[in-house]
Amino acid sequence: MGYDVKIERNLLHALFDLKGSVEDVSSYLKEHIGSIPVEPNSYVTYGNLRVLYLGINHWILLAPIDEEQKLLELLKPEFCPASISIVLISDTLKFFRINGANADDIMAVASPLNLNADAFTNNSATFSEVFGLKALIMRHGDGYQFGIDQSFGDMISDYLDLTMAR
Amino acid sequence: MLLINCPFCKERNETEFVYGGPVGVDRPDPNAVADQEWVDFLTLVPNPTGPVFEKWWHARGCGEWFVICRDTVTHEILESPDEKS
Amino acid sequence: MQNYSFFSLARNALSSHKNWQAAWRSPPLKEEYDVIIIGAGGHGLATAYYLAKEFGITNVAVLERGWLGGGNVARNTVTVRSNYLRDQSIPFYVKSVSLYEGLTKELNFNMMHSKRTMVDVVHNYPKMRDLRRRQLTMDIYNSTYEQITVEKVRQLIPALTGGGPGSRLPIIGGMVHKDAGVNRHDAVAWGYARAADSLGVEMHQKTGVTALLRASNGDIQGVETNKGVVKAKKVVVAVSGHTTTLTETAGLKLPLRTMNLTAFVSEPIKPIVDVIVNCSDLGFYFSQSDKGELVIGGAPDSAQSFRRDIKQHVFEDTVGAMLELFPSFKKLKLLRQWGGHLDITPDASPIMDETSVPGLYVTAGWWGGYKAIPAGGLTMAHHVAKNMPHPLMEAFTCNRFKNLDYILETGTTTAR
Amino acid sequence: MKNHRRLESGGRVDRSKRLNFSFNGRQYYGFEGDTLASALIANGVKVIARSFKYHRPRGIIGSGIEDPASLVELLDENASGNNLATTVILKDGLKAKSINCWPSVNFDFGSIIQYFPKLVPAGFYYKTFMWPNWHLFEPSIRKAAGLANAPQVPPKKGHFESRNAHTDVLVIGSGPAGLAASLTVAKTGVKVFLVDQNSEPGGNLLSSKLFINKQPAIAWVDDMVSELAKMDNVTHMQNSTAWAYREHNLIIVNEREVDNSSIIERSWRVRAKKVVIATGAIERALVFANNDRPGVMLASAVQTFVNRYAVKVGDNLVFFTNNDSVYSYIDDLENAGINILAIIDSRKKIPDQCLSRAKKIKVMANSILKNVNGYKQVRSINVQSLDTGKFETISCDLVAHSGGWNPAVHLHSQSRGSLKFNEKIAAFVPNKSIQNSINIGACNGTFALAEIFKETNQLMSKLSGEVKSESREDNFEVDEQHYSIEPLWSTDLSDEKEKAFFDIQNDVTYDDIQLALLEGYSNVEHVKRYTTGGMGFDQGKTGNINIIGAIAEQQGVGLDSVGTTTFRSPFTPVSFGSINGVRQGSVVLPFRHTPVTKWNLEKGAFMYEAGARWRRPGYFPKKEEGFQEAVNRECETVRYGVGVYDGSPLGKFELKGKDVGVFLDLIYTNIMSSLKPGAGRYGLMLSDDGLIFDDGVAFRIDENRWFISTSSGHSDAINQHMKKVLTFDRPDWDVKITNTTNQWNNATICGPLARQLLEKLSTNIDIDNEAFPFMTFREGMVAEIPARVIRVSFTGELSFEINVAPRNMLKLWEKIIEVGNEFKILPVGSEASHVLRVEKGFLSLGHEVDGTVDAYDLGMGWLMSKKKIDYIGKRSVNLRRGEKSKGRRELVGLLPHNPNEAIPEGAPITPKGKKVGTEGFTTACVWSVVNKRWVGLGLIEDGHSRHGEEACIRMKDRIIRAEITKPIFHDPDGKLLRS
Repeated sequence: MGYDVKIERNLLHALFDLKGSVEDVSSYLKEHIGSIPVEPNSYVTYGNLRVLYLGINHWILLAPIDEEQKLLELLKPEFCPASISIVLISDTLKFFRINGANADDIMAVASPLNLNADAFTNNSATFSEVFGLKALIMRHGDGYQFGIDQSFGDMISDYLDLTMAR
Repeated sequence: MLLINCPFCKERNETEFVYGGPVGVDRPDPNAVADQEWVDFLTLVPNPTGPVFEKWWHARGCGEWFVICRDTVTHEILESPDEKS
Repeated sequence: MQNYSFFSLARNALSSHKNWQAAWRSPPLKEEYDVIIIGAGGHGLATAYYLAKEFGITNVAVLERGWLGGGNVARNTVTVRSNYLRDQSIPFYVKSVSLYEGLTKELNFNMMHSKRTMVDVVHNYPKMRDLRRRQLTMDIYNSTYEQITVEKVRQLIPALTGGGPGSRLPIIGGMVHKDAGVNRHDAVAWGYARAADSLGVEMHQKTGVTALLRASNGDIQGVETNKGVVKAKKVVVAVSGHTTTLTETAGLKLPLRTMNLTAFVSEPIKPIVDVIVNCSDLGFYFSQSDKGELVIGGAPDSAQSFRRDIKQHVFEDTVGAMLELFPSFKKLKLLRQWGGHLDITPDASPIMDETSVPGLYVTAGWWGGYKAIPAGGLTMAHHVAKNMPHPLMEAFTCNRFKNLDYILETGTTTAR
Repeated sequence: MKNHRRLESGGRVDRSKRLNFSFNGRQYYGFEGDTLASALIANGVKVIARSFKYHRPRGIIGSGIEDPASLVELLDENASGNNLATTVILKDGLKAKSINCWPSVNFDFGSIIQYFPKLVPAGFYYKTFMWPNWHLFEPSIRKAAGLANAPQVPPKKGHFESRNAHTDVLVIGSGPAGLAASLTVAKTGVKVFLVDQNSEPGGNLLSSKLFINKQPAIAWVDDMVSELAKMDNVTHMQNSTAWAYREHNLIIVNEREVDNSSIIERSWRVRAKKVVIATGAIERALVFANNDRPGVMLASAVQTFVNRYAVKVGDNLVFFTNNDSVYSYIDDLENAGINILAIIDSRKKIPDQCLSRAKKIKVMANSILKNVNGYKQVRSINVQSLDTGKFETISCDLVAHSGGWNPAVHLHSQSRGSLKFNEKIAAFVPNKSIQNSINIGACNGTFALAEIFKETNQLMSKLSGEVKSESREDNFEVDEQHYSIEPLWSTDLSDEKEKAFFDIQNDVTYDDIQLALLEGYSNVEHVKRYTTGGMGFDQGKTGNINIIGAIAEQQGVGLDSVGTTTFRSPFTPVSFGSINGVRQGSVVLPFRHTPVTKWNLEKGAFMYEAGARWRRPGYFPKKEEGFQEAVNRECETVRYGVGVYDGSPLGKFELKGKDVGVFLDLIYTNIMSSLKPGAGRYGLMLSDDGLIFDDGVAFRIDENRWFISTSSGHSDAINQHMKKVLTFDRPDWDVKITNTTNQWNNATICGPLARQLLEKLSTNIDIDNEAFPFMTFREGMVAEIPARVIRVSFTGELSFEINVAPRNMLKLWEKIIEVGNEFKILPVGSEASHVLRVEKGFLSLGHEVDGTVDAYDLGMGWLMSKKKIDYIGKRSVNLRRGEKSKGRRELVGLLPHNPNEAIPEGAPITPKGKKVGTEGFTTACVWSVVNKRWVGLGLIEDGHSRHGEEACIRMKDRIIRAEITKPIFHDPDGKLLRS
C-alpha cells in the first residue's frame, strides 16, 4: 500500500533573486511590479507573478518560465542601481509538486518544518529543509511545491520514490 | 536537536543551521597588535560551563548569520536576536 | 597487592569470596602531597601509577569529583590503535599500544585486551591515497597497515553485504591495521587504580576540586576542594572537558573547546563481526564486545557542550551509515546510548605540558584519548618527575600555538 | 495442543480469531489479542529461555516491557534477535525460538556452568584468564557471548519510515492519567499527540477490574478513546513507544503495527511545546533465593495474564509482598479459579483494608519467602516467620511477588529532570522538570486512581491556562485504593546457599553485589559495571532499585545519597531500521548530477565521488582498455588536439555593491580591486590562521558587479565564510552575494585546437587572442546558446570555459562533441585533469595543501600581496614563518631516476631513505604524456634550495631515488595557455 499522491518533477520557474534594503527594493519593485510583502516568509501575488520575502533584505520573484524574457527586460538586472542586486536564477532551482490525500505524509518525512495549517499558511513561502537539503517550500493546491538546487534534482526524485512506500 | 530562534524565520530545527563558533574578542587590527594578542584572538575562545554567546548561520533557511546565547550545560537558549525584517 | 589468578579465585571460592581485599583503600585526606592529580579517569590514574612505579613518587593523591573511573574512560568505544599520519603522533601511539598489550600482566588485572585488528573500509581514491601515506609513514615506526582488496574486506567481515558496485558509494578496498585492539575500559581504570594504590597512591572520590591555588610568586601551591585545601607543589589537571573550568581559576586560559561525542550499543547478539570496522567515508565505526553488543560510534556534535547528550540528527547519520554497509542490522535493536564531553584544541592534537603556571601540568585536548592512556600517563609522569618532557610528548606543548605550529591529524576520531 | 490454561471467558482476546504459531519448532495456537507470552502460558509452556551466565531455565516473569527474562528470537520474515515474549504481538504464522541455549531449552549444555558457580563470581574474568595469555581464552568465551542471533538478511518486504511532527501537547501514555489529560487539553482546541507503547489504550486499567463512574473502567476507556477519535486536533497512536526525550522537547517515538502495510516500523520526531508524561509505574521484584525459577512471577503480571489475556498462570499460588497492591488482586484471581494458599507479607503490621480483602486467606505477617524449590517449575516454597524464626513449606506452582512500584521516571530523567526519593512509596519520583514537561499519575508517584484523576485535573487546568482555555472539572467516582509499603530491598541471604537474583537477565546475584561492595566498588556505577547488573536487554527495570537499596543498606545511608545510575535512551530497545527511516540505497548520502552525468554514464565513464557530493567522471575507458591507456589517451588529446570537460561543479557567486572590490581584497591574498571590467585574476583565499582555504578566480563584470569561482568542494564553505565576514567583521560594507553555482554550467574546451573548435561551433564573440586575451571573459552566443565564455586554464593549454544555463548544457555538450568530431575531440575525466595539472605544477587542494604549507612554500609567494595592509590570513602567515624560513616543507618536482618507476602518491621522503622521521612526502606522481616518463610533485624540507639534489622516497621494501627539480614539467613560461 503506497501513499496516495501525485508528484510532478523537475519543473522550472522564472526566478529573480533580489537583494538590497527594504526601501531600495520596495521602491524599485513598486515602479515595475507592485509593493513587496511585509511578513517574513510570505509572498504577495500579482497575476501569475509572486514576490517572496525570504530573508533579511532578500526577495525572490517567481513567475512562469515563459515570462522570463519579459521580466528580464522589465527589471534590467544589469542596469539597476548599485544599491540593489537582481540576478536571474531560474535554473538554480528545480521544483517538485506533491498533491493528493497523502501529501502531508510525504512532507512529514521530507521536512522538519512545521507545516501545520496555523504555522504554514496559504501564502507562506520559506527556505527550509527537504530531505536534508535547502529547499524553497510553498503550498500548492491541496499539497505542496518545493524548489531544490538543480544539481540535486535526481537525488530528490529517488528520495521521493523511496518515500512513496510502493 | 536544538530549536533555534532565527531572527527572520523564528524557531527552526538545528539541522537547518551551521554552527559558527563562540563569540570571542573582535578581530583586532592585525597591524596594531602584538603576536601574543593575535594568537590569543585566534586560539582562545570562551569555554564556559554555562551561558555562551555563539554564532549560527541559517544555511538551509534565510541565510542569516546571528548570535544567540546558549547554556552549554542545559542547552537552553537564553537569548535570541530580536526579530528583524 | 592481593594476587589475582585462577588459583586465588579457586582458593577464595572455598571461603565463599569473603576474603577479597578492597581494590583500593579509602584513606583520610592529608593536608599536603608531593603531587596532586585532579581527575581519576584513565589519564589521571595512569599518571599516578607511573609516577609511583617508574619514578618512585608515591606521596600522590588522585582527587576525583565523582566516582573513580567515571570520566571518559567510562564512556568510550575502547579502540586502541596507532594508525596516525604525522611523525609527531605515530611513535607516541605505537608506545601506547605496546603498553596496553602488556598491561594485564603488569597490573595483574585482566583488561581482556583483544588484538583483533581494525579494518578501514575505503570508498574513495583520495582517502586511499591518504591512508597509503599513513601506511608508509607508519612503517618507519613499526606500526602495521596493509592495503587489501574489496574481496578481502568482505572475507574479513562477512556481515558487510552493502557497498556493492551499484551502491551509492561502492567500496574500493580497505586497510588492515593489525596492531589495533579493544579491551575492557572499566578494567583499565580499576587496574591502574588498584596498582597505584598498592604503591601508596591515594584515591579520593567525591573530592571535587573547586579552584587551583597559587603562591605569591605565581607557582602552584595546591587546590581547594569541597573537603578543604590540599597542598602540593605539583598539580596535574587530567579532567577532560573541564580543563579550562579548572585552569581559569588559576588565571590560565588554554586553547580548548569542550564538545560532546556519543556512542551507542546494540542488543547483545551472537558473534557476527570479529574485527573493528571503521568507515570514515560514510562516518561510523564499531566493534563487537565479548558480551555480544556492537559498540558503535560516529561523528561529534558541532557546538560546544557540557551536556552528555544525544543529538538525534548526528545519531541518525551514524545509524544510516552503518545500515548502508550492514543492511541486515535493520532489525537489530539499539540498547543504550550515551555521550561524553571532551576538549579539543585548534589542531585537534593533545596538550601535555607544564603550563605557564610553574608546577601546574595539564593533559588535555584528548580527542579519542582512550588509546593514549598508557603512553599519556607514562610521559606525563616523566615530565612531572623529571621536570622535562618525555621525548615522545615533546611536540604536544602548549607553546606550539604561539607560533601557530599545528599538528593536524585528520581522522583523530576514528570516524571522520 | 490445546489452550488448556485458557479461561472459558473474559479477557480481551478474541476467541473467534485463532492464530497458529510455532515455538522451538512445536506448533501452538492462540487468539487475536494475545502476546506470545500469554499464548505460551495458555499452552502450558513454562521454560522460555536460558539465562546469560548460568544458563538457568527461565520463564515468564512480567507481562510487558519490564519482563527481565522471556527473551525469544523471531524467525523468518519477522526475523529479529532478542524480543520479550511479553511484548511480541501474536500473529498467525509467527515463528519463535528460545535464545542462548544449545542444543535445546530443556537440555542446555551451558547449564553445566551453574554447578561451578563459586568459580564465577562477579567480575571473575578480571582476576583470571591472564596466564599464559588472554588470547587463548577469548575465543571460547566469545562464543558464549551474546544472546540471540542477529538477523542474517534485511527484511524482504516493506521499509522503514522516519518523519517529523509538531504539536502543542504531547501526552505519553494512554492510561487513566494520560487519557484524562488528553481529553482535557484537546477540548481547548490545541493540537494533541497521544502515544502509548501498548497495543491497546487503558494502561493498568486493562489489567484491573476497577470501576469508574460506576461502570467498568474499560468502558470508561472506550468512551474516552472514542471521544478523542472525534477530534481533528488529536492524533492518537497505540503501539507507539516514546523512547527518547531529547533537548528542546524533542521526543522520539517508535510506532509499530503501522496502518500502512508497506511500512514495517515508523519513527516520529515529535517536537512538542509541552510534554505530559503519564508513563505509569513498573512493579519491582523482591530478592529471595531461587527467585528466577519458572513460575515465580511479578504479582501484577499474574493479574494481567488473568484479566487481560484470560490465561490461568498457575493453580496454587503464594503471594510474597512488602506492600498493599497484591491484596487488590485476590478477587480477580480467585474468580479465575486460582487457589491462593498464602500471602507472605514482610511487614509487621499489615493495613486493615488489606486484611479485610484477604479474610479467607492465610496472611503471614512479618514473614519472608526464604527460597523456592523446583528447577524448571516451582514445586514449593519455604517461608520463615521473623517473629518465631520457624520455617514452613508450602507446595505451590506459582509465586507472585511484589516489591512495590517504581514510577517510570525514565523519560523525565532523560529530559534532565531531577529525581528525589519519596519515603512514603519508597521510590524515586520526579523532582524538578528542566524542560517544558510535567509528570502525572503513577509516573509521578500517585498510585490511587482517585488521586490520579484529582492530580491530572489540577495540573491540566494549570496547563490549560498556559494553552489559553478555561479549566474543566471532572468528577470521577472510582473505587477506593490504598497503597502503603515498607521497603524490602533484599531478604536476609547471609547464610543462603541458593542464588538470589537482583538482575535476572544478567544473572547478578546477592553474592555478586556483596562482593562488589567488599572489594571497594562502592559507587552505584561501580556496582553496575562490576556486576553488569542492570545492563541487559531490560536495563534493569524491575531490579535496579534493589541494587541501590542494597548499597544504601550496606553503607548505612539513604537511597537518595546512593542515587540512581543514569537513565539512558532508549526506554525500550528500538530497531536501527526505524531510526534510519527511508534513507538508503542511492540517497544514503546526497549526490549531485550535472546535465551531462547521464551522458557520461552512457559513454561508459568510470565515475568518482568528488567533493561536495558531486559524481564526476574519472576517465572514459574504451572496451578492454586499462586505466593508464585511457588516461594517456585523454591527456594526449588535450596536449595535442582538443578535449572537453564538464566544469559545472565549480562554485560560482555573483557579488554586487560598491564595496565588492575592497571585500575581495580582504578575502583573497592578492589585489582584485584593480581589475578592469571584463578581466579577472587567479587568487588564494586563506583562513585567518593562515591556512590555505581555497583557490579560484575573480572577474569584474562592471563597476559594481563581479563574479568569482571557487573549487567545487568548497563552494558552500566559501559562501558561509563570505557572509560571516560581512556580518561580523564588515557589517557596513555594501556587498550582496548571490550563489549562482547552479545557475551556470560549463563545458571547457582545452588544447591547441580549442580556438578552431570554438570557431566551428559558431560564436558572435571575437575570439582572437588580441581581442579576447587570457584571464578575460566575454558574453555572447555560442552554438546559438547565450553564453559567458571565460579564458582560464587548469590544464596549461589554451582553454575556453563556455558557461551556459543548465537547461542548455546538454545541448551545448552534444554540439561540442558533434562539431569536435573532426578534431578528434574526447571528453576528459578527472584523472586526466590531474595529470595535466601535475605536469604544469598547478596546485591541488587535496594533494599539495595538507594544512602545513603556505603560499610561499608552494612557490606562490607572488600571490601574497605586500601592498595590502590586511587580508585574511596575512598576519598569521607572517607570524608562523617568523624570522626563520628554514626547515619548511616546500613544493618541488620529483623525477625518479628510473623514468619508468612510479612513486606511490603519499610515499614519505626520509633523509637518505633511512628508517627515520620523514622530511617530506610525495604529493602526486603521474605518467607525463609530454615527457614520456613518470613525474612527481612533493613537499620536502627546504626544497626550493635543493633543486638538483636527490630525494629518497622510502618504501617498505626499497628506496625510490628521484631528482629534486622545479615543480613544472611542461611549458614553463606559460606560453600555451596565453596563446
